[in-house]
Amino acid sequence: MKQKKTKRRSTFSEIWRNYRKNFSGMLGLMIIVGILVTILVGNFIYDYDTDVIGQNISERKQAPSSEHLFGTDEFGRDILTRIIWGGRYSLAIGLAAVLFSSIIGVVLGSLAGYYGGVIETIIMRLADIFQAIPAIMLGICFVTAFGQSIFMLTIAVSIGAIPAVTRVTRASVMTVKDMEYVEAARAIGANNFVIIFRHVLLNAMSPVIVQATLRIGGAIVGIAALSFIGLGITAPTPEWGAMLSSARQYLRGYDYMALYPGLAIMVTVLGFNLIGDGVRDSMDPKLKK
Amino acid sequence: MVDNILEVRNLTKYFKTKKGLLHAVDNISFTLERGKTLGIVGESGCGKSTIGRSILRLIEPTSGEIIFNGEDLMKLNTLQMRSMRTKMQIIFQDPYSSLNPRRTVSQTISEAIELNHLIHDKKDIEKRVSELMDMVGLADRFANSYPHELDGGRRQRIGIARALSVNPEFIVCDEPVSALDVSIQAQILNLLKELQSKLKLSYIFITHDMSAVNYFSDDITVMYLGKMVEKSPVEDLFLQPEHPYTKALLSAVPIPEYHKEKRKRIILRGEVKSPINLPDECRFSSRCQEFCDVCKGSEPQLKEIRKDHFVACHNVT
Amino acid sequence: MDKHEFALDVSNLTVEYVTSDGIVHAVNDIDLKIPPQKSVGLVGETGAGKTSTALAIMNLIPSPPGVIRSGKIILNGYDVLHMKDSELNQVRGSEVAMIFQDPMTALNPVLNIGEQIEESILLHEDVTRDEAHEQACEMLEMVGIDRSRIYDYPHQLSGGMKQRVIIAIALCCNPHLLIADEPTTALDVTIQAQVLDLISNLRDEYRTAMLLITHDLGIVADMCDEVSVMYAGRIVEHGTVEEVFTNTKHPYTEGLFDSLPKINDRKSLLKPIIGLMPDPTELPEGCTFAPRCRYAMDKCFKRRPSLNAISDTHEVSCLAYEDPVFSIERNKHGR
Amino acid sequence: MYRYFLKRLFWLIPVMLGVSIFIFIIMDFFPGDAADTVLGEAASQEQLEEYREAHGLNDPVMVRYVRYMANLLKGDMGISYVTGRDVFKTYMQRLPNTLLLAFSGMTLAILFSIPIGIITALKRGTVLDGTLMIISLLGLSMPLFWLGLLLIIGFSLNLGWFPTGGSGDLKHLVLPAVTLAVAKMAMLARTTRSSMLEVLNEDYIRTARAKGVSKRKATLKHALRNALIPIITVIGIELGSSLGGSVLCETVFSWPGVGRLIMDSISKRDIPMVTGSLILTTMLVAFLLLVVDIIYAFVDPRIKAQYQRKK
Repeated sequence: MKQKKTKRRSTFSEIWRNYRKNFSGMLGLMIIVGILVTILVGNFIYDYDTDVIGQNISERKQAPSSEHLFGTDEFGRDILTRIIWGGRYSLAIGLAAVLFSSIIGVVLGSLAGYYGGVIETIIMRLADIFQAIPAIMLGICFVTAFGQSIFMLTIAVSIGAIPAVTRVTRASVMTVKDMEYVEAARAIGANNFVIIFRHVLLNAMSPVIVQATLRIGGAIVGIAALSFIGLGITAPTPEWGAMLSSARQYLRGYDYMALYPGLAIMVTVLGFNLIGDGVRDSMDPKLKK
Repeated sequence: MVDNILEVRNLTKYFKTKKGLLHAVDNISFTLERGKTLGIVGESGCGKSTIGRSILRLIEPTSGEIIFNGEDLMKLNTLQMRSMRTKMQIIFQDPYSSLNPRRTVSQTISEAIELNHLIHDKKDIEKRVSELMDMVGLADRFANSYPHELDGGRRQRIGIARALSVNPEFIVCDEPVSALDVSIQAQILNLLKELQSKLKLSYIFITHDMSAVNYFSDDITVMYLGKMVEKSPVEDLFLQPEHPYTKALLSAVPIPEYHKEKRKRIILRGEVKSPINLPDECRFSSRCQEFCDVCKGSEPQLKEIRKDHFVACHNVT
Repeated sequence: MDKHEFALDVSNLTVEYVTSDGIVHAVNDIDLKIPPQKSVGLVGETGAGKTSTALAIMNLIPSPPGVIRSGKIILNGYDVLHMKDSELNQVRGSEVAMIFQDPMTALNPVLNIGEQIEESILLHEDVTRDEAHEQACEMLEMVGIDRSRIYDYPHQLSGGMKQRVIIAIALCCNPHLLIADEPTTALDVTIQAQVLDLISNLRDEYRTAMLLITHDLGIVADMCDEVSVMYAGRIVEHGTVEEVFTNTKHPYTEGLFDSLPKINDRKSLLKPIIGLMPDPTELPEGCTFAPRCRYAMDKCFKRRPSLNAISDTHEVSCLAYEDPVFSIERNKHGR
Repeated sequence: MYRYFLKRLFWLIPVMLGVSIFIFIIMDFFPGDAADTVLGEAASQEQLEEYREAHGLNDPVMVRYVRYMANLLKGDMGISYVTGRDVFKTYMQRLPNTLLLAFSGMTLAILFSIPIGIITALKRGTVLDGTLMIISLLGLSMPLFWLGLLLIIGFSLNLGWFPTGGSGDLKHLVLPAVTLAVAKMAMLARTTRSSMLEVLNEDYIRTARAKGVSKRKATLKHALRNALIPIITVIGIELGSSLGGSVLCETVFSWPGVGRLIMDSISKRDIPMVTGSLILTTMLVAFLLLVVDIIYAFVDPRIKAQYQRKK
C-alpha cells in the first residue's frame, strides 16, 4: 500500500494555511501592518511637544501641499503628523477594549454554558439588562460618571460588547459540551477542570475569536465617536475623532481638515474588517470546500 | 456457578422535559456473563444508548441497581466512580464527534493513562501508546496526526484504543460501526471480536443492525420505547422470535441474497408513540399487527416462555 | 417498444469537482442504461460517486465547483446536458423525479406540505389551484398520510412521513424515471420496510423506471432488476440481480458480500476488504481497486481494465478475466 | 400567540427594573448634583447642603431609587433641573424626530440592501459580487459621523442642495437619513448575502430544483423566506441602535431628537432628564425587539409552533 504522508499540522497552522489563501484577509493584514509600521516610525521622527502639539500660528489652515501633505489645522499643526501620532490611541484602545470585553465575556459565557442552572440564569439576565441599554449610551454615561482616563475609555468602549460575547461563548460552549468526546473524557476519568480547559474551551473558541476580530473595527470607531462628541481623548492630544470634531467648525473652506482624519479611521477599520472576514472564512468549517 | 460481571436491576431513567416526563429507560434488568456479549437492539429513541451511558453513570440513572463485579455502582461517590471507570469503558458511535479535534492521536490515547496515573514514566507511556495502536491496527506514523486527517475507520480505531488504554474488563460498544461503510464495518467488527478473545473482555453491544447483533452477540435484548420486549440467547431469538415487534423487525431486514419471489414482510402501520407521559397500555399497541383489546388494558410484563427466553406481550403465552 | 429504447441512457459520463486541494474525480467515464419500467440499483460505498451520478442526470451538479467534463445523458429522448434552462425545468419533475437521502432537510421548513406538493403539479400540469390541491390530497392519501394533514408543516411530521411526502412530490407528475438516492438510509429498519414497500407498489402502479442508489445490497435484492456496482467513480460490475448475486465476478463485489454479517448464518466469518478507498484527487494509475484486491497482479497496477461483457447482460471490469480459468472464491465454495 | 406576547411583555419587567437600578447607580457617580446645577456656582456651601437636605439628596442611593420608582409608577418622571419642564413631556416632544429619522434611514437601507444581498449571493464569485461586497465593506468601515461631515461638505456647502442641519421640511431629513442608512445598508447587505448563501446550499432548494422550479423562483420563494430570520434579527438590532444611538447622527446634523436631548442633558448634569430619557429609550428598544420576535413567528412556522405549545 502506498504510504500516505501525514504531516504533523496543528490547528493553528492549518488556519494560517487557509488564511494565506484568502486574498482580502491578506490585504487587511497588509494594511494593518503598514499602519503599525507608520506609527512606530512616526514615534521616532516626530517629537510630541514640538511636532504634534506645538502651535505654529504662521502656518495656520494651509491647504495640502508638498510641504504639508494633508495641510495644517487651525493652530498650524501638520495634520499628517497628528494623524500618525493619533493612530496609537485608536489602535491601543481599540485592541485593549476588544481584549477586555472578550475576557470578561468568555469567562461569563463559559460559566453559564458549562454549569447551567442558577449561574446561567443570573449571568444571562444580567446580559439581558446590559444589552437593553444602547451601547453608545452606556459608554457615554460610563465616561461621564467615572472620568475620561484612557482606562475608563477602554472600559466604556468595551462594556456594550460584553453581553454579545457572553452569548456567543455560551452557545458555543453548550454545543461543544454535548460532543461525545467530552463524554469520552468523563468516561476515562477526567475531572471538570480537565474537561473545561482541555476539551471544551479550546474547541469552543473559534466563533469567539472570529467575533472578536470582527469587533476591533467597531471598537476603533467607538473610541473615535466618544472623542467626536467630546467625551473621549481631549485636545490637544491628537485623536482621530477629536480631530474631526474640531474640524467641524472649519468645514466651509477648509474641508481637507475633516477629510484626512476620517480617512485614517476608515482605512484602519477596513483593514481590521478584512482581517476579521479572513479569519472567519479560514476558521469556519462550513465555508471550507 | 455463573460468573456475572454485570447485573443491572430495574434500571430506570426519566428525563424531565417541558412537556412532561420522558421515559427513556423503564425498569430494565439483565445480567452479563464474564467474557460474553449482550446485544441491545432497537430503533432510534428506544433508550438503548441511555442504558449504555447509565451503566457507566455518564448519565445519572433515576433509579435501579448496577452491580459490577459484585459492587453496586449506584452507591459510589464521584471519585470512586471515576476510578471504577478504569474497569469499564465505552466506545461511541460517531467517529467524528467522539474525538477532540485539537488533540493528536497519541494525546487522545495517552490521556486516560496519565489522568489515572496508570504509568508514570514518559517513555513507558509512549511505549504503551504504540502498543495500543498496534493492537487496534493503527500504524505508528499516525501518532501525531489529528483526527480530521484520518478516515472514519481509523478514527473508530482510535476510540477503541482510548477505551483499551485503561485495561478495562467491560466495554459498552454504542453503535460502533453504524457510521461506517460496509467494508470498514467488517474490519472493525472483526477487530472487536479479536480483542474480546485476546483480552477476555465482556461487551454490551448496542445497535440497530440485526445482522451485526446476530454475528456479534451471545444474548440479545430487544427494546421498544424504553421497555424490554424480548430477551433470549441469540440463536433462539432469530429462529423463533415471539414478540410481534421482534418479528416485524426481523422481517424488515433486507437480505443480500437473490430470491426469485418477493419476500413476505410484515409492514408495520401507525406511528411510534411519544415517550412522554405514556399511558398504562402496551407501548407497541399503536403499531402492532396482533393488537387486541387486552393490549389496551395494561402494560405487559416480561414472562419466561421457554428456558432463558423472555417476552413481554399479552398475546404470547 | 416504446418510442425510446431506454428510460435513461448515460454514456461516458465524467464528473469532476475543482477544489483548492486538487481535482476530485467523482465520476469517471461511466455508462448506465435503464430500460423502461425497469429498476436498476447503483451500489457503492461513501465517495464512490453515486450521488454525483444522480445529480448529473438531473443536470443539478452544483457549479462551481462541479463540472460535467464529458458524457451524454439521454433521458426518455431528452438530451439533458444540451437543453436550455427553461426546457430543463420542464423535464425535471415531470420526466424525471428524485427522492433524496435525508428527509429531515429535504423539505422546505416554512412551506406546508400541501404547498410543496401542489407546486410541482402546478408547474407541470395545466390545472387550476383547486384541482392541484385536490390532486395533492389524493397523492397524500396514496402515500398513506391522511388528507387532513395537508396543511401540516414538515416539522410536525416524523421522518418516515416526511420521506413519504417527498415520494408524493416525486410521483405526483407521473415521471418516466424515478431516481431514489439512498431513500431509506436515514430511517429505522421498520420504517425503511414501509417506505420501500410504498415505493415498489407505487412504481408498479405508475410503471416508472427507477434508479435506486444505495449502499445496502439487501435493498437491491428486494427492489431491483439489475445492478451496477460502483467503486471510486467507475462501474466495476453490472448485471441482473441474479447474475451479480449468484455469479459474482468482481473482487470488490465479492468483498462487499463477504463484509456483511449473514443474518441466517451467524457462524460464517466476515472477510473485510483490506485498506481504504483511494483518494479521489489522486486515483491510482491502473485498476483503482488493485491496492485492496487480493487477486491483484502486476498488470493490475499498470493497466486500467474496461467493462467487458461476460454474458448478454453481465459485464465486469477486471483484468483477471483475461485468464479464462480465473474465478473468485465466493463462487468456488457456493454461496 | 397572544399569550406568548403577554408573557414576553411580563418578562420585560425584571429587565427594566435591572436597567433602571443600573442607570440610577451610574447617575450617582455623575460629577455634581441637583444642588450644583440648580443653585449655580455662586451658591455657598451652606446653601448647597440646605438644598440637598430639603430634596432628600443626601439619602442613600437605594432610598432615592425607591422614591423615584414610586413616582415613576404614578407617571411622574420628575422635572428637569435646567429647564424646569416635565421630563416625560420633553422626551415625548423629541421622540417623533428620532423615530422619523430612524425609520426613514432603515427603510432606505432595507430597500437597497436586500436586493443587493440576494444578487451578490446568486452571482457569488463574479466581478459584480466582488465590487458590491467591497463597496459594502467600505460602507461598514466608514464612521457614521465622518460620512455625515462628507455629505455636508459635498451636498450642503459645495452644491447647496440640502441644509447643513436642523429640522423642518423633507430637505432637512435627506442627509441624516442617508447617513444613517449607509452603515445599516452595508451591514444588512452582508447579512442577506451570507444568509442566502447558507440557505441556497440547503437540501430543500435541491428538492425544489429537482421538481422543476426555476432558479429564480427557488431563490425568491424557497430561499428568501428561510434566509429572512437572521435578516430580521439584524434589522431589529439596527433599528434599536438607531433609536438609542442616534446621538452621533443627531449631533452632526443638529437634529433635535432624543439623542441630542440626552447629550445636552448629560453635559448640563441634568440628572432627572438623563435618567428619564435613558429609561424611556431602553423601554422603547426592548419593546421593539419584542416585536421582532413576534415577526419571526410569522416567517417561521417552527417558531410559531413553539409559541403555541406554551399555551
